[in-house]
Amino acid sequence: MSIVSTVVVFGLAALWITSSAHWPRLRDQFFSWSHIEESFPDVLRGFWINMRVWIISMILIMLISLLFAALRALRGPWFAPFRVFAVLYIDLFRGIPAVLLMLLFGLGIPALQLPGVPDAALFWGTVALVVSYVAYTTEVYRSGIDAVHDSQRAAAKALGLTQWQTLRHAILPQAVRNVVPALLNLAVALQKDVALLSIIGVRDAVREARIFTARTFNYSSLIAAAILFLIASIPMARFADWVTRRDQERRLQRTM
Amino acid sequence: MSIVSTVVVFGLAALWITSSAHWPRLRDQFFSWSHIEESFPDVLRGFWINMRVWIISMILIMLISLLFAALRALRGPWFAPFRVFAVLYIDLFRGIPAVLLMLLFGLGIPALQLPGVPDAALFWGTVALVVSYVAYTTEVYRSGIDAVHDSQRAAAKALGLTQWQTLRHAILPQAVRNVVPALLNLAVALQKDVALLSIIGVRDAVREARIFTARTFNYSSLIAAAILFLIASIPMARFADWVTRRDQERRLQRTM
Amino acid sequence: MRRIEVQDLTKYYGDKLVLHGIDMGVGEHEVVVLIGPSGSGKSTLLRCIGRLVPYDYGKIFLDGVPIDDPALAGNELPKRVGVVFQSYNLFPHLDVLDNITLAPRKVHGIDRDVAEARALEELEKLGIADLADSYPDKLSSGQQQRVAIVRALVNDPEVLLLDEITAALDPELVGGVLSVIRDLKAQGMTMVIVTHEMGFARDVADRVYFLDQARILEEGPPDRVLGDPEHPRTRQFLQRIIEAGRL
Amino acid sequence: MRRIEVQDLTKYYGDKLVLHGIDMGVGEHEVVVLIGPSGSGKSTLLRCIGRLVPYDYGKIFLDGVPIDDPALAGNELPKRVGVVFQSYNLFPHLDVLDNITLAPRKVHGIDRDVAEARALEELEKLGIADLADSYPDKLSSGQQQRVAIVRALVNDPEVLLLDEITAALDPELVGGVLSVIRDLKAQGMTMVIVTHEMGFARDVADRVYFLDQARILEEGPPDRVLGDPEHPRTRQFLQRIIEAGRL
Amino acid sequence: GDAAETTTTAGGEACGPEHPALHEQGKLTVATGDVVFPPWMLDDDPAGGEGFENAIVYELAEELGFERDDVVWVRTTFDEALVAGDKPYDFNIQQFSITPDRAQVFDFSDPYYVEEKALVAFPETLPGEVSTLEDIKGLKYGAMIGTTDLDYIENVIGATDVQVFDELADVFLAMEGKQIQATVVGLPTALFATAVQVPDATIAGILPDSEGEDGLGMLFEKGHGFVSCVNEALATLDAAGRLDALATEWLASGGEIPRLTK
Ligand SMILES: Nc1ncnc2c1ncn2[C@@H]1O[C@H](COP(=O)(O)OP(=O)(O)OP(=O)(O)O)[C@@H](O)[C@H]1O
Ligand SMILES: Nc1ncnc2c1ncn2[C@@H]1O[C@H](COP(=O)(O)OP(=O)(O)OP(=O)(O)O)[C@@H](O)[C@H]1O
Ligand SMILES: [Mg+2]
Ligand SMILES: [Mg+2]
Repeated sequence: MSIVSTVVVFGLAALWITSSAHWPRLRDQFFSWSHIEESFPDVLRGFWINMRVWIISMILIMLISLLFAALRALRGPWFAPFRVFAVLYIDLFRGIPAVLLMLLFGLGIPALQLPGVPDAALFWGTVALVVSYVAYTTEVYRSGIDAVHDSQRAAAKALGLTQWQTLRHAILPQAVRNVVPALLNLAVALQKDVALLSIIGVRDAVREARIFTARTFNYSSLIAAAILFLIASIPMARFADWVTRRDQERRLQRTM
Repeated sequence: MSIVSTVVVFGLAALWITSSAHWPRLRDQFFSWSHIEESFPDVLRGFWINMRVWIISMILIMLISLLFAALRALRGPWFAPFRVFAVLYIDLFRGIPAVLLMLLFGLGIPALQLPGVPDAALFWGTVALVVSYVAYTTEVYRSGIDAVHDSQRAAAKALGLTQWQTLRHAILPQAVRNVVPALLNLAVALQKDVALLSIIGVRDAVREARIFTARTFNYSSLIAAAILFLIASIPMARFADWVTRRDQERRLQRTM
Repeated sequence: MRRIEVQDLTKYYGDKLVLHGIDMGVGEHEVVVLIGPSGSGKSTLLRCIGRLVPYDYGKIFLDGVPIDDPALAGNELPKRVGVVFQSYNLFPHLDVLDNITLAPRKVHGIDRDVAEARALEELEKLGIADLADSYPDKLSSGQQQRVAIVRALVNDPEVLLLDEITAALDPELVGGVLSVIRDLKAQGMTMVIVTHEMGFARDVADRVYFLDQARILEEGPPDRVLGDPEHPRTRQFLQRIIEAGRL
Repeated sequence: MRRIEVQDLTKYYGDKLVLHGIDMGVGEHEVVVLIGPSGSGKSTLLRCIGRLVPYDYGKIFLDGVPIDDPALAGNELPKRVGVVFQSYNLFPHLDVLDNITLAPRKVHGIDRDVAEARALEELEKLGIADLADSYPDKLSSGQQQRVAIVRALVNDPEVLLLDEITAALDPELVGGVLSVIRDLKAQGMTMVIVTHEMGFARDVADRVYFLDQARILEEGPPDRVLGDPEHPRTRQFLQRIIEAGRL
Repeated sequence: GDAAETTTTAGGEACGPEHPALHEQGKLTVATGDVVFPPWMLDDDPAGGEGFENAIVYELAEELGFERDDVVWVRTTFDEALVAGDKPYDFNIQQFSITPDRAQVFDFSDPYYVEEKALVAFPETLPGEVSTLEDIKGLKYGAMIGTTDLDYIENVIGATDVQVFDELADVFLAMEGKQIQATVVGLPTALFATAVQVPDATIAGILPDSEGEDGLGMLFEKGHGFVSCVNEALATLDAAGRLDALATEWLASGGEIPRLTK
């Protein structure tokens, strides 16, 4: 029953599309196998850049934000300037579209030619991603810290642990565990945002695909890039979903 | 104490930047007031497009995903094909970078010239945003539905409510309330992703800024665009944070 | 014919045997109390009777009709068998009146006015009519539980299933809720009650069943089962509770 | 000199008066029980003594030294005053042994081996040494509470503060935990106990305080306060609990 | 050749491989697009010398006294080229149009080519015969960013609601999707695109010159000492007819295409 209706619905949609007078043209321009094949080596090479940038920036993001969040969670006047900075930082870098941030960082900072700072677009584009995601990720960690019940702090305090020991041994391990699903979802999002590097001229998968398009006026290379991204992201996203669901069940059980 | 150290830190950073031999040039190219002023009317006009698309697509996204999520939550073989569709849909559209999706929808589909389908870039760009965000938002709603405790279903069932009544009167109102923070955060993200319309030729704020840049070789118009986005997004993001925090407190209280 | 008749009921959760060969009956106007250690299957038995979970083997009858009979399909059974849960399960997004009138209006098609009048009347009886416009999270646990009872009562059930309805209450609030149940008994309501309050059980029960590890180990009048249990496991169970300073 | 001395203690939460002019003392080896309705301020009083929340007015002394004195700063007070909470508050990410040895190792600088040996010894006494490697969420509530007690005990506190440590337990599990406290009393531990278990209170208390609405209304030996209370509010409170089938 | 030895800049240094303003002594370091397109350069291979712009660069280099192997190619994107700061090359050549605005930020060489602009469309999208700008004013246009085409459409033709794309390919695809009806591009690009890349499109007409269209120039950092050398070499090549010859060799001519009038 269910299979039948699925087939019927999808079949009708396919019919509608292929019946278009322009379908053959679209097929040639978007789904031309020979063009996909031809562009594939370049797109794949670009995709390695995406993956490398993804992994490196992910590691940096997770560590830097954890540090930020921990410093922010400490109370007392000594840490006040940091809290001010964090608020400004988060407002600023969560508020600017990634496209703009990429342009400003990827093109602006290299122009500064600061002493001892590399000026490759790849480097500064990665920095733009890290800077932007750190803003989100710090908030995620913070929500994880907030979600640890105050009674845990009370218990740690009653045992005589200092503020830092409490954070280190009681709060942070639980906070990180709380936000693993959110972090995974950010990682999935980052995997795709790495494609923004293409805007500032880094020859990643999307840029390679667009170069091919510009040369041949054929868009099949974009499909090749899309396929690569799907291959990478579907397992990641499924894994993130699975972790999220398991985490939610764990939570429900605990409340029950 | 705290103010002093903040000032010191920021001051040192400013000194480091302005001490660069290239600072005056950079200042002229990125922070030139006259260029900001000159580009502002165009950028602002583009920004209205961003805001209009944002609001329209947000409404569509919220409604369509709620429908998707509700249909998905219904049990029974009749709804199986829909569940299959939902899984495919979500995998596909969460897996492709927004940049690529924008190119494929904004340029590819109009080229099909399907009968009875509009062909404006603005229209298809908005569709690309909606299609992409519906994938995320459906997942958000679903997690909200999952988070409603099963005992609520049991209570509704014990009262004799049908499956649909249970969903409509008992589950969905709570599910929506559960995910208000997540929805707000998606809305904040969408506000900025609307800037991707610039890629397919829509003259939004970012595109206007880039036109100005290409014309004058001066990047200050990008700063103008960034400022507009900040003005729009900071209050939104703060509001989302506030709702998130209040929601978390509400949850904690309940568990307590 | 007894109102409720359970025959050889068996249920698994996955591989785990949760109810095993349960035979049980509840007569007209009778109050049956189920006691037993945590995890023995008491809640599951109530849920089976209320058709809230499926079971694997055996039969359950309401007035001689199997509960999976088409005659009891849809909301026919829920109309006649009310359930009150330990955690009240009020709908947090509806105020007290809407919580109570939801089923009458949507399931029984009663007009809002009529349903609300009836709800207020019942709330009045339990002394909480002034809370009609409050939301559940503004009520004390005892008040919430009374609302949950009213919500079940306005469906005019013939049988009430009550699952540890005082377990989540502050000690001071327990008395109020239990006296509501005593009143219901006085009015002749047929009830199946799961409770850990032994004093109350002895007071209200016509018959007591002791469950342990998915089986009924002992059954009889409260004085005998609670006062002079036959089965060593029952004795041990009661002993522990006495030690804990209760009874 | 009494071990703990509370003088004219007053505390607000925002505008709300939670403790008002509390005078109280706990002698060496004495067991003091606090009873009173929900919200009367019992937990807050314990928290003030344990310096877990600040207070607004009055004084608290440990062995004659004010608890905000530099001599008790840092972890000096926590070393000498142990706290056990109603909800155990074990660290869910640490196994039983790590939960127990965290403070000895980090606060007291004891070697892991030594700390673990000590922890196992205490677990042995309570009959749960085999759970040393389990994580809290794999334990029954009674087992968790016993671990929480051990966690407080390995700090070798001079005074133990116990806040409704059986309220969250299944009835069958209450007895086990309470007998641990009886043993501690037998060993001469000084304790302040908040409880709703009147049988236990009568059994274990040297003195009982009755709190209501932020004030101490009555104080005395358990037989008198629980058996023949002077204050009408105390009588009413006890009456309600009796009605609920307890005592 | 000989010219290089006789020419000097205003500062007095000799124009040649030893000029102190050069990024690397003895080399002529030239930047061009990260990906270059015909007919400006063929096969995405500047060093191959096939194509209009790289051919000019090699003739220029020879004129200035560089060996062929002394020409070093560097790749930049259009955006990267526009950012201020020291550049790891002497000049950038990728069809930069010279405009007064841009000349405030960078120095341009004298024009090496003055493009005519062409109206490109699919035959079926045009409203019949077009012969004046008035006929095409009402069309929906798209243009590529970074060119003066957009200015031409808005200021000379007077059209509104012009869509602006990053790549020429996008412009043509939008045209296929009927999102736009026409575009304006430089004639060489138009000829190449309609001949090779989008055969279905046609050049509907060559557009009249606009005021202030100063042609394509090489992009130098402001105040770069080598600009005048390049200008003199260009002047020499021009006088010798080499620029026209190269244009004829690499850039197809408009031939039969009708011209629109204002
Ligand atoms: N949804 C479920 N899935 C799997 N196992 C379950 C589920 N609900 C209950 N069980 C298991 O079935 C057994 C009986 O549970 P039940 O809730 O009926 O016990 P109970 O007698 O009501 O206990 P308590 O006094 O703690 O409420 C337990 O071992 C429990 O773990
Ligand atoms: N963190 C807090 N913020 C605000 N008010 C609080 C807080 N903790 C407790 N209160 C309030 O202080 C009063 C006393 O609370 P406390 O927990 O001490 O009562 P209790 O006697 O322990 O009650 P119970 O028997 O329910 O545990 C209550 O009215 C409570 O609402
Ligand atoms: Mg149960
Ligand atoms: Mg308390």
